[in-house]
Amino acid sequence: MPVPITDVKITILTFAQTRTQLGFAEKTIECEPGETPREIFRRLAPQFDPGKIIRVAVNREYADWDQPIGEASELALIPPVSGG
Amino acid sequence: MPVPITDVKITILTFAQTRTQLGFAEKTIECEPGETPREIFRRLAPQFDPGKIIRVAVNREYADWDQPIGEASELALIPPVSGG
Amino acid sequence: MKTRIEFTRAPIAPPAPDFSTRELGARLEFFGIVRELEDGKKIPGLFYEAYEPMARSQLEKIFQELLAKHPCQEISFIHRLDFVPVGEASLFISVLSRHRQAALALMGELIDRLKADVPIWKHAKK
Amino acid sequence: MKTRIEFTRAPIAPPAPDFSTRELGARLEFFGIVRELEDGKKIPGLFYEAYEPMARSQLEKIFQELLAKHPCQEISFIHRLDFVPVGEASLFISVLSRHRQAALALMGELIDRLKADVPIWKHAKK
Repeated sequence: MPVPITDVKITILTFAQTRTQLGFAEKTIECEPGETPREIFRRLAPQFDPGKIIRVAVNREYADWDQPIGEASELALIPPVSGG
Repeated sequence: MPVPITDVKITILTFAQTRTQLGFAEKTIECEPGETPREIFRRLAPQFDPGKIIRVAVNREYADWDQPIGEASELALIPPVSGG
Repeated sequence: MKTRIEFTRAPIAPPAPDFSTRELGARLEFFGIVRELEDGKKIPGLFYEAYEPMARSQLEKIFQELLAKHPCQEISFIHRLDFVPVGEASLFISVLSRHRQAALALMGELIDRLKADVPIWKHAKK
Repeated sequence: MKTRIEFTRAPIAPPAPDFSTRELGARLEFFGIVRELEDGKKIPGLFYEAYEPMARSQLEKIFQELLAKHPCQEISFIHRLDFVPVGEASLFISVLSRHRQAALALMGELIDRLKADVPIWKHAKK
């Protein structure tokens, strides 16, 4: 008997120009563990294209746009950094 | 008619271990412009051998042991430096 | 090995160095200062924001990588956030080590890594 | 381009940085600290002596050579002489520049040149 897929609550964070592009700083949504960051953002903001410049962090680590998020609880858009 | 060779007064300075080796910190002596630092020190301290380690400074610039001193007024022994 | 990471909204006050091991021969400090011209325009200052928990974990990871290559005894890292006026420090890093070469090498690579991978951003406008 | 050379018999007091051009993005400071062990033996401190006029002219020459390779706006150099206790600075160098790379490169080469060519000596005993 297949185990039912349980949705996970995930917090989405945006920074710098991605905050303006997406129109929010933080949002909590439900996702499936099999979803990838790319799929989640496509669903959340169909007009948004990370291109090759914007990275994604899953649980505060740089991650692959096309790797399922699993049990992650935090997803963040990381536009090119400019600290220092 | 040859110009007579006038002796020049030159101050000799020693530092670090060369001060112990030569037994003085500063001494003013008379030299001929044609003398080289090597000849001056051979005359002043026959037992002293600069070897390849001790450099000589003429008028506060590193100089050649075998270059005549000319009108220089200061001659210094520069053992390996260790500032910092 | 001691490391310290601080994000502050106040002017940066460099910590007093700790030479208690008495075996540290070199202390290197870097201040990143806000310049008056940004992309050719005069500005009063810059705004900085950070994804702070990730910035901390990235920095810790970078510190460990760099310390394995360049033996140093202490790294202090302070980044100011929000508005930083022109002429004031947005960044302070100090490195203590036995020998200067390790401190200089670590400092250079740390700033390069900061500017490539640590989620901190500057803006001319809030 | 501003350069400053100081020899002092008192504890080193780093000069306040001058950012009046408002175009200097990087300030790098190096402190050389007297370590407790010299050639494996515990010491209370080190004695430093310098051939001061030659050290100054050598340093000026080295500064000009290095500034031609690594554009920086200011170098301050302070060396302490006579007795320097363990844990205190015998050397302070600060470099101000537009960009960090020039300051880091200049600092590294300056200390190398200091240790090779500038007539300053340390001794365990007076």
